[in-house]
Amino acid sequence: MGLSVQNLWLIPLLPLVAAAIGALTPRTGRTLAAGAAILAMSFSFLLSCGALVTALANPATHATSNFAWFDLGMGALRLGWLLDPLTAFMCVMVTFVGTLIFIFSTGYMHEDANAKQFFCFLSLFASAMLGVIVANSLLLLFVSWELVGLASYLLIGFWFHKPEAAGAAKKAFITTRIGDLGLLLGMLWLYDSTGSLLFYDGGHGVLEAGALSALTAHTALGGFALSTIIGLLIFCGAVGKSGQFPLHVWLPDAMEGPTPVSALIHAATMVAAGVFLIARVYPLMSADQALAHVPFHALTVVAFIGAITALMGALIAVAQNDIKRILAFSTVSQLGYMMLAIGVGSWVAAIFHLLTHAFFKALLFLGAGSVIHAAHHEQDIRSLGGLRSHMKVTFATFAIGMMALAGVPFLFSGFWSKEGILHAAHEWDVSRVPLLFGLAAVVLTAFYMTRLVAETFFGKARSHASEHAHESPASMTLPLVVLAVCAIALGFLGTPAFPWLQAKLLGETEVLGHSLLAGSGLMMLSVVLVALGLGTGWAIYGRVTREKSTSPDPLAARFPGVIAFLGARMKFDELYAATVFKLNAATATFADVLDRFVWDGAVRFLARLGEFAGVVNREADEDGLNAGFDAGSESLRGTGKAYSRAQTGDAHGYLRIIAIGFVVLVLIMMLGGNR
Amino acid sequence: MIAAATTDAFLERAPVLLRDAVTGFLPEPWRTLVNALIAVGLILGIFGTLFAFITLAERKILGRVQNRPGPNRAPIPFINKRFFGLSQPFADGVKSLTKEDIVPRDADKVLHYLAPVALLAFSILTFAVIPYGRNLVPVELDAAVLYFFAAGAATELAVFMAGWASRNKYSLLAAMRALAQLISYELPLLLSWVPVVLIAGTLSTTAIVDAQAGWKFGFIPHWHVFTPWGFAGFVIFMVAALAESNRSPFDTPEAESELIAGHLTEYSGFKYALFFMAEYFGMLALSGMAITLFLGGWRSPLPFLEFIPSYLWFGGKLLALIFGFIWIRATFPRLRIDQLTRFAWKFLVPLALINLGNTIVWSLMSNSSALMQLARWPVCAAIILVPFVVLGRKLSAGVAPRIYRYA
Amino acid sequence: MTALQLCLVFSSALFCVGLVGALARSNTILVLLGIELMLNAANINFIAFWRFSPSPAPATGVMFVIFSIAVAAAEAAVGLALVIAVYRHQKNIRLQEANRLKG
Amino acid sequence: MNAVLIVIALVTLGAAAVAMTLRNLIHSALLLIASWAGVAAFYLWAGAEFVAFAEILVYVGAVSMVVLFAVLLTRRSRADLTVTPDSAGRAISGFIAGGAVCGVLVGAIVATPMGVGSSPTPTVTVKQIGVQLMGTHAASLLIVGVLLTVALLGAIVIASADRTDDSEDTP
Repeated sequence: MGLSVQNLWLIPLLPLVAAAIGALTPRTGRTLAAGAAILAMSFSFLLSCGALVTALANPATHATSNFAWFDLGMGALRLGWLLDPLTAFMCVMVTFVGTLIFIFSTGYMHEDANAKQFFCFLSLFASAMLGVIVANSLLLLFVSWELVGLASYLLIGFWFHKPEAAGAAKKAFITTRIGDLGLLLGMLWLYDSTGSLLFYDGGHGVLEAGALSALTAHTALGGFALSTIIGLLIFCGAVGKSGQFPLHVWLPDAMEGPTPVSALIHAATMVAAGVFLIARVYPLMSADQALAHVPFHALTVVAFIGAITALMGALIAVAQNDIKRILAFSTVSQLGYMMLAIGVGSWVAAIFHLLTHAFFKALLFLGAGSVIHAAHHEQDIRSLGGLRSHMKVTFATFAIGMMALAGVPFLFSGFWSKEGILHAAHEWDVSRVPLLFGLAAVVLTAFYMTRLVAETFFGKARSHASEHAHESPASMTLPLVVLAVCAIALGFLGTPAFPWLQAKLLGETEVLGHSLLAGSGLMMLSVVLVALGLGTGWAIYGRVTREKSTSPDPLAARFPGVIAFLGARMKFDELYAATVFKLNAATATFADVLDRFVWDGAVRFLARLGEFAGVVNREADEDGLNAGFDAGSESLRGTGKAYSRAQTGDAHGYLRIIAIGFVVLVLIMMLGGNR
Repeated sequence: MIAAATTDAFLERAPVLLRDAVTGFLPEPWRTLVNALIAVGLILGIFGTLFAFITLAERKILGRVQNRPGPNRAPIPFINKRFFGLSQPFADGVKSLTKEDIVPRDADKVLHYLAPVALLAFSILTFAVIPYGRNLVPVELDAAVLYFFAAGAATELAVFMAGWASRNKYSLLAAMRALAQLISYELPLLLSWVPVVLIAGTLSTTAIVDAQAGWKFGFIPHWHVFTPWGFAGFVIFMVAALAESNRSPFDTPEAESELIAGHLTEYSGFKYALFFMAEYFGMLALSGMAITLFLGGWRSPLPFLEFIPSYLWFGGKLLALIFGFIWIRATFPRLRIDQLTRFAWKFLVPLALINLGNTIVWSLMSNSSALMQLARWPVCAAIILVPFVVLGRKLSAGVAPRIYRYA
Repeated sequence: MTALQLCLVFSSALFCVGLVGALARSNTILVLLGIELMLNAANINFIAFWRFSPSPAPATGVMFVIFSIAVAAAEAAVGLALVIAVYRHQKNIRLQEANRLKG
Repeated sequence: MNAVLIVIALVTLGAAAVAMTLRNLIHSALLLIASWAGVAAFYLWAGAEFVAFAEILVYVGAVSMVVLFAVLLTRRSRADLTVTPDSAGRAISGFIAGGAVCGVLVGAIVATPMGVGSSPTPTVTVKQIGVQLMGTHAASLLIVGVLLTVALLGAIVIASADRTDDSEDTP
């Protein structure tokens, strides 16, 4: 009961049909829209399982089904589907998590008047993401990619009557667009140099040996191989979509959307797209590894960006009070891990972490949604508390998710996938920095997750809403339970003892009987670090729980010396902001110094950007990095103003410019001969 | 024109034989030229004469309807007998030729002069593709129907030119009205004949006439008018044709009680006569096209009447339609301009569109069993009748019956 | 000069007449008409290439022109409706004054 | 053969050029109709009979009506006819731009070798056009139909005066 690659298009098509049905039903037909969406996702899930069966039967091959889309002058523009274990695993994950989130949404969005539209958008979102996954062409991938962006815009701004939601939607859309520009440029350059955009095409695809050797043979600006530049341009798109430093700013704001949307964005669809993209084009990204003469390799940039993101996200998460915002920054951090893993050469570890993370992050977000739903849209953890007794199922599942995210050893999937990444970083011989950053982030992750759980579920209720919270309906708790089971079980797909998933992804036969504790030194270190984070968190927040929602934070109260540069104790928001900013500025300075001595100009430039952001943040009040990007936006706006001066509204002028431009172009053509 | 088939009766072949006798001795390129010139001359002569006597007939019939004699005084010169005023048109002609040609001082003189000429020229152009009898079509065109309406479309311009060039408020109002009316009725006019083209599968007028040959059961001719969609199309066509030729009850552009004489206000003498002539030519051409499209062209209605030459059948049908035009003019009151446009957009256009769909249903059902062949009659009749009733009700909704208090 | 070149020169000249009209006149209706002229010039090119192509059997040029005429009709209708709307708004139809989206 | 073409071209171009320079909008519109008729004549010359009639029907029959109507509806006063100071500059720049385009185009055409000397006039019957429209180009036909419908509805919406809005707009 496999699904052959020729029929792979059915998987994204079904949610698209559901979206169409949703779009065509009247406003009152929410049951129909929701039913169609869930049904379509379930069927897609079944089909994906079929695809997985097919892919696993022959894991080493990249089965493709290509066709000509339309004829251009010099040849046909071809699109196609691609079925390999990567595609299949991603499909299964997206459809499974998506189905559960859809089911959860029926409960969460029960009272919303626009629920029908919501399901329509959700289906579109899922469909676009599946399109990204099954595409065998960078062009098709890009189209789906942009559809993902559109759907995320619609969903983040779903409550568009709130100005923050509308603003967040715009921010997400515009920020990711900056990265997409890079992706588009990379795509065009790739097409120009190879004449194809198909990934695998029987030896002619861009990810196959012929095209790659051609790409590495050519050098472009500054002695870089062509593949490095194109790879980095494509990476720009992933940076935007996956919320990597420095384009991560949209991700926390995207919390303004309904919680199932956050779950979908953070777990299954949007941010995973970036990691998936880099994993997909990994042969291209790694093509320059063999070249010794280039200043630096594409993957090195990826590794450093990932490491910076991982640490930065974790640091910021420590200082947040909004339950969804903490989870959002943890997503940023985890995505950094994934990028780090790819950068250090282990894309399978990244995908493993992507899969496990999808489950436990969906679990956490849906759990948060359940809490928010029960607490009448109270999202501030300082005002929650004591929910453990009111919401037993939610608490239990949330705790599982938290432990998975924190990497509690052995039983939880997050531990194994994170371990894989750290091992890969350990074996990387270019630099130690990613490993150190990763280890630091381990501590911080455990710490802030402990804090989150302790503040939310322990202690006593600190507001009316949390006092009278009730367990959510079955349509919401059931997905939580399923996800919790997965969050535990999934880890055993890829333990060092039985790296089944890794083997399948790489197309090798799986090997049993590795030592479970291979590389135990590093593992022990990370266990210790996790314990340290958990212990610190519990010591600060769990042992003595908060009395009132307004009472001071114990971290700042107990360890003024440790965090000396926090300065005088002010209001907590500013305190957190100052923490984040100072650490961040230090990071930036550190990176700057490092880069000045170790690396070349381009990386130095990136680091300067970070420093610049840090310096600008010094003056900013609330949210560490945002101000830097406000400045960036200001300069963008300035450019826009300059452009808008050309937009006189004078139709004659436009027409005249078109005419003159035409003349100039024709003259260039005529005088320049044929090319 | 094609050479006459020898199997036809002599009278049927007479016109072509006569022409061939006249031009037969000429070399080939010359012969076609002379043939064309003869056709033009014949059309101008026959329809000119027809025009003259139709004006007389119109006045006579109007008189009859209104219980008065009509013009009956003009005598035939030299013999001084009246013959019911049969020479009235020639007297009118002489009168209009000798009247003063007045051009307003501020008028746009070129356009003022050009308008009647253009109108007449375009009206005459439309005569080129109508089959007047068996093998009697002046120009055999592949897209003849399209040509007919393309040439006819230009006549609207002439009316506008006349109204605008006169620099007279009434004339300008008339020009605007003419534009609005012509645009409105162009659509149902065009839509009404599309079913015919659909069924006949051609745009050529001769082929359309050929498609209507033969009789069902030996006595019902295969004319398009004898089908539900054809009848509806014919009625819509004739209503729109009335409006397109600015005939009462759609003669708002020259409504004398409102606009003096509309776009004709500032015209006198021979230019006025040209307008008059063009109007009748337009009417004749549209009637000819109606006959071609719906009434079987020059074909006889019954098999045993075929001995009468085809061109006489055509002429007879033409006169019958013209009589219908005159009758309507005599009996219907003029519409107000808003009623007129509303009638076009809210009644005729939807009905014509429905009729188009109706035709598709008809042709889909024609390829099936005998039962379907029979069933399509009531089905298609219902498809067109129900909207007719519903749209008619909607159109007249809110219009209270008029109470004549002082009559 | 071959007949095809003549046709093309004809169409370019017509195009430029339309262009100059659209550029030089301030009346929006005339600008629209200039654009219609340019469209017609393009249609002339289609017909010319169809007429002089070695294998004109598929009548693609004719098809193009038919569709182009249909689109031109739509364009004229919408364009003139816009002109009337602009006129209603600012009481004249000088194109250079219609340079704001809001008003 | 070429002589006919040259005559058609000269008439069309002349009519169009004069139309674009006239002050009187009605005269311009009427001359443009002559120009469109010239284009139709060109189609006839090239053997595209159907297109020629369609051009006449659409442009002379419909577009010109709408144009004239628009001219009449927007006729305000002689103020529209006055020459504003920027008119001359715009006209000059327009002529320069248009002339440059014309020069470039004609230069390109003359410089390009075109092998086709003279080929027999291709014929296309209405039936062929119908078959193509309903077969190969059926989708395009449908789309154009939808486009026309939407455009006309849009035109009605744009041009129809919304009386209620005026009262609401005023604060």
